[in-house]
Amino acid sequence: MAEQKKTLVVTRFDPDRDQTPTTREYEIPVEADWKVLDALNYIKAQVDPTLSHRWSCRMAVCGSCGMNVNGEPKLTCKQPLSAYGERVEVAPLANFPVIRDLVVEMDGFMERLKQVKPWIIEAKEEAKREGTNRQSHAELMDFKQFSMCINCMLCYAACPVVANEPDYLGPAALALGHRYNQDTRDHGGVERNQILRDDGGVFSCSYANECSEVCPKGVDPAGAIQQAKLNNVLDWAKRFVVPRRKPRAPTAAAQSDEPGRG
Amino acid sequence: MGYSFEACRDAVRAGDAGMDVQRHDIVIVGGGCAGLRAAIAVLHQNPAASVALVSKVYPMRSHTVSAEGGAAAVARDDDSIEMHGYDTVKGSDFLGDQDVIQYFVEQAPAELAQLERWGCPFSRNEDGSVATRAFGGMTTKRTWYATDKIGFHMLHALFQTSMQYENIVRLDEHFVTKLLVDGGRCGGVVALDLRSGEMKAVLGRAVILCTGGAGKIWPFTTNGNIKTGDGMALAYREGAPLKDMEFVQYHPTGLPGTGILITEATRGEGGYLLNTEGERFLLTRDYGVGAKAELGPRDMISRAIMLEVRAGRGISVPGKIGEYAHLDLRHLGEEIIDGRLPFVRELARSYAGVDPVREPIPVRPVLHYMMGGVDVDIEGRTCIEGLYAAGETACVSLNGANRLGSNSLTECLVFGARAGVHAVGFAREGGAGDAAEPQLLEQCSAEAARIEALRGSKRGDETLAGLREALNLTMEEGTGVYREQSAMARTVSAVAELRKRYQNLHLLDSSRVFNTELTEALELGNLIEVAETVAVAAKARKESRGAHACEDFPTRDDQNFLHHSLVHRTPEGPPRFDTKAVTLGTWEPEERKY
Amino acid sequence: MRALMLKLEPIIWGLFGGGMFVGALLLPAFVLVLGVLAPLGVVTLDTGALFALARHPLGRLVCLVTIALPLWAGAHQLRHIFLDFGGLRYDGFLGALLYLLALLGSALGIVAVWNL
Amino acid sequence: MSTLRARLDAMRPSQAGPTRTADPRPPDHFPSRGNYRSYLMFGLGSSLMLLVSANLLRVVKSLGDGERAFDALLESFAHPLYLGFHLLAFVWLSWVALHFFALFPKTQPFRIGPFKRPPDALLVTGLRALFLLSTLLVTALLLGVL
Ligand SMILES: Cc1cc2nc3c(=O)[nH]c(=O)nc-3n(C[C@H](O)[C@H](O)[C@H](O)COP(=O)(O)OP(=O)(O)OC[C@H]3O[C@@H](n4cnc5c(N)ncnc54)[C@H](O)[C@@H]3O)c2cc1C
Ligand code: SF4
Ligand code: F3S
Ligand code: FES
Repeated sequence: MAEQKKTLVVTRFDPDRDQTPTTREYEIPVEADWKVLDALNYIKAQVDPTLSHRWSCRMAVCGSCGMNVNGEPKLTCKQPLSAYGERVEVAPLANFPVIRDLVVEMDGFMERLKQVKPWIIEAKEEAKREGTNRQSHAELMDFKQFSMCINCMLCYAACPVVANEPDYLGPAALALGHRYNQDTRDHGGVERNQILRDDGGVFSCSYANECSEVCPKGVDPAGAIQQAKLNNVLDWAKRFVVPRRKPRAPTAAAQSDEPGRG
Repeated sequence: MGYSFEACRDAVRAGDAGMDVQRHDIVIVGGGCAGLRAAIAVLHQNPAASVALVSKVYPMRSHTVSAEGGAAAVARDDDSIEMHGYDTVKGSDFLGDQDVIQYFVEQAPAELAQLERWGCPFSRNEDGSVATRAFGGMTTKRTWYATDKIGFHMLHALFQTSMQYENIVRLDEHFVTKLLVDGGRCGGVVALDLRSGEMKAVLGRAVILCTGGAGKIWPFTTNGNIKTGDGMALAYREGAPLKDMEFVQYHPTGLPGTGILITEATRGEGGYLLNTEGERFLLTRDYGVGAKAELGPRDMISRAIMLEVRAGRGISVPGKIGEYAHLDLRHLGEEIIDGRLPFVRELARSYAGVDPVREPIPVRPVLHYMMGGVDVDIEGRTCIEGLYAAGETACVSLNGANRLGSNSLTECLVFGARAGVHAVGFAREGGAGDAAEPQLLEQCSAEAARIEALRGSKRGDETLAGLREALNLTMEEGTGVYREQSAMARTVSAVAELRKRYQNLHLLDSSRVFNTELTEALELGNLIEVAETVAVAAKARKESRGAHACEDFPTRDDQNFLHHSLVHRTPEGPPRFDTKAVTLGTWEPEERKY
Repeated sequence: MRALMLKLEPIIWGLFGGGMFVGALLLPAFVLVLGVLAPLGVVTLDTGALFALARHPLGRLVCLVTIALPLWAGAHQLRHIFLDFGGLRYDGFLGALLYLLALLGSALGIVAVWNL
Repeated sequence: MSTLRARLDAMRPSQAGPTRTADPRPPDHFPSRGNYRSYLMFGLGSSLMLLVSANLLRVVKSLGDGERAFDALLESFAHPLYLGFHLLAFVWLSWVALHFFALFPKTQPFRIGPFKRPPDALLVTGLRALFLLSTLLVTALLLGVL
């Protein structure tokens, strides 16, 4: 096999030394079936051990290895190196502050996740139950897709609203909120919808759809957010028309036993 | 300086150490399935407790995320607690402790039901109940699944559930480098904050280690980059013995090159293993699995594949070293594959360039799981007071010599919870008094100095990559699917040699912030430490049992070896080997035939 | 101002969604006939017939909907474009302005339809 | 890389971390990359509705004001600038419509009661056919053919 070479243009940044990020070029031999991550790991092991990047599972499920490759957010352990030509630019995810090299600050993301209350909120009388719930396959399918998010944050790096609205909860967090609202086992719809339609919530999304384009797991956060908008409109309308009735989400999922508020 | 039981999580500057000191009731190291379950259990037991959850990666990155097949617990009418118990005992080749197994199978259904109520999106039967699938070594369908991403869904369900507890204080991306033990009493940990490069003392009245396995000891593994046996090494260094370390599980079906796992559920759903002649060798030849064929236990199937390869019936894959078997799913059809094994299809396509709907997947045995670990009792207690362990990092002796697939996630839940409950009880009673804080802080300063000295240190000319490769090679040679006394002896001395070479590391990165060269160096140190115990224990077991297949002693020897092995660290010199009795009970050892 | 807009988001978004749908289905045809074909003289419009058509209750409704809803859609989209280019600081002002325009347009639409 | 700037506080945590960070970049190649381009075209195109509908308002109003007013208005539409604008609006809005219908299906719930959402491709084709039909219908109605 003829040995192939590629040049990786990698962003480097050490806050103790550099004012702003710079790039460094590495020309390395590559193998035909390498992913972008393999090249980075080769550099780290053989060329420059001072390079820092996050990775673990190398099977596209832990979500650590997201980076901007040639300007597009990619899961580097899944993205084949052969998709690119001689020069491959690897930069930290856009829209995030950078801690070092390819490592971004993700605490902001973690806070956003928590804000949508991503846990089952049980109806009060159920709190001490045992055994399992019943849930039909169809009911499972109402939210399954939205539960596939690996928190890789590629969608945040792609979304123009994230770049411009610092309070925006962002695609993955909003899709996660919608996921719980759609789950028949959850009874926190009213509570959660108030968060979802608040400042930085679903209505900040302008449906750029780029989140869904880059999502490596087919979560389709853009779809989730628009559906959540619709839920909120119907929720709101119903309460407006019949103020005293219990609000019901349109897909029979997000219901609550609490009387409508707001 | 004592501290109250009430949540006390202010960070205080400890005078001399110049180090951040945090005080909690319980310190949990590891945010995988076991760690998260333990954290929630602590707070269910005592909502006022303060828990520090220290993890070197954000919890949802833990390697639990990669588990595919499912988690076992009795669910069907045609099943029973006894049957699950017997399967597990037999799977363990009678090296599992039967009191532990009894407790485990009894608790399993409630633990998984709990997880269902926490929102884990399990796959469903027609009637809306949780669906179960067949798994290797299990008599009936008792593996609860969520298509083929159970670990991912469990981990995210647990993590998201844990977010509602304000008393869980997460220290994400904090690498624990040392346990603080004084006078046989564990009082916390020291952690390297990856972000700032600074050391923090995290004190607690009890510490629970949930740091996962050590697959990275071997070159070809299903394990992720973070599985470096840190917890085992931490406990081992403080004097806790490691138990049954020779038993490492090879999973029969890993992808060429990467070792990425193709779940056993492929066989549970009806997939075949074929040799180069297209023959279902598990059925046609005698490999001890009987009519179970592809649903036999992992140790036997891995050996069968190796024997097929040896007999010249292996399949070679262009550009990949070694020979393989074929995993054939074509007869299942696209609907079943997409409906129940979508991730397998995604993985095979992305990482092997094969679409299982149309072609068989080349697979070979790959290192997967450590049956051994920190020796703990049924409460998760180690021999160090206040130190607990649970999950893959612990060895509660559920799995004995061979783990049944889908038992380990449930193990993380059952024993993670039990350790949590016991630890918080222990902390409330104050145990045998708290460890003396000044002594602990002194240890912190010493540890900080050690880390500081290691960062970017240029002591010799050994590189990380070089040492790692040498370790991988010798461990593969000595502790593969089949083992030989002479090779094991070579490995024992090679690892001891590596321990010395490790002192001559040449590191290049002296920076403070997110220095991954430093963490890799620390991890390599842990890997070597743990690898040595594996080699020593393997060499000492002169029989074949479960996953330990010794060619010089091809049969099981209950007379001399129906015992656990313990490896103790000695300050200088080679590890000290010891044994411990197996707890029998209902089931007497018998020949293991399927 | 922004706080008020936030409270009203569900209505605004509902109007926007409706506007996009109506606008997409009906506006191109109107533009084509009234704005291109007729002025070019490709076709000649029968004003009387048009008047009758518009006066029909259904015609009035269609007229109103086609005027009012797309106004909201347009206003909303324009607001988001401003946001995408860093207009967050002016969002309260610009958003209010745009929606007021849409409101005004809708009111005038009602008047116009009434006067048919 | 993009020439625009992301807000410096984009995705910042509520409390600053212990070390200095480099500022966030906006999405690379915004807005020149393909998908962003169509997103912007879509946004700008639908913003046009503001003007087009305002014009329609004038038309309806003039109808109410009588035949003369209407004819005068139509006459003013013959101005090249007006013509150009309307031509552009027609093309642009038609594209917006087609794009909108492609984006529409996934905004709907997967299921309403027992009814599943039809496959996206079917919905898109259906909606686009509807668009064609309604355009033809409205044109025919306006021309008095029906
Ligand atoms: C590919 C694969 C598939 C599997 N499939 C199945 C299956 O289908 N069914 C089944 O039952 N089992 C399965 N297993 C086994 C099972 O997944 C593991 O045994 C289990 O997930 C271990 O969980 P854990 O909580 O013990 O550790 P992990 O999930 O590995 O978590 C370890 C945690 O410890 C932290 N940590 C480690 N070291 C340090 C340190 N020094 N400082 C701070 N934190 C640290 C890590 O950050 C991490 O959070 C599979 C395993 C693999 C690898
Ligand atoms: S929604 Fe998709 S892109 Fe966004 S974090 Fe989740 S998996 Fe990643
Ligand atoms: S890219 Fe952003 S604007 Fe909405 S559709 Fe996706 S979140
Ligand atoms: S390394 Fe886990 S997703 Fe890429």
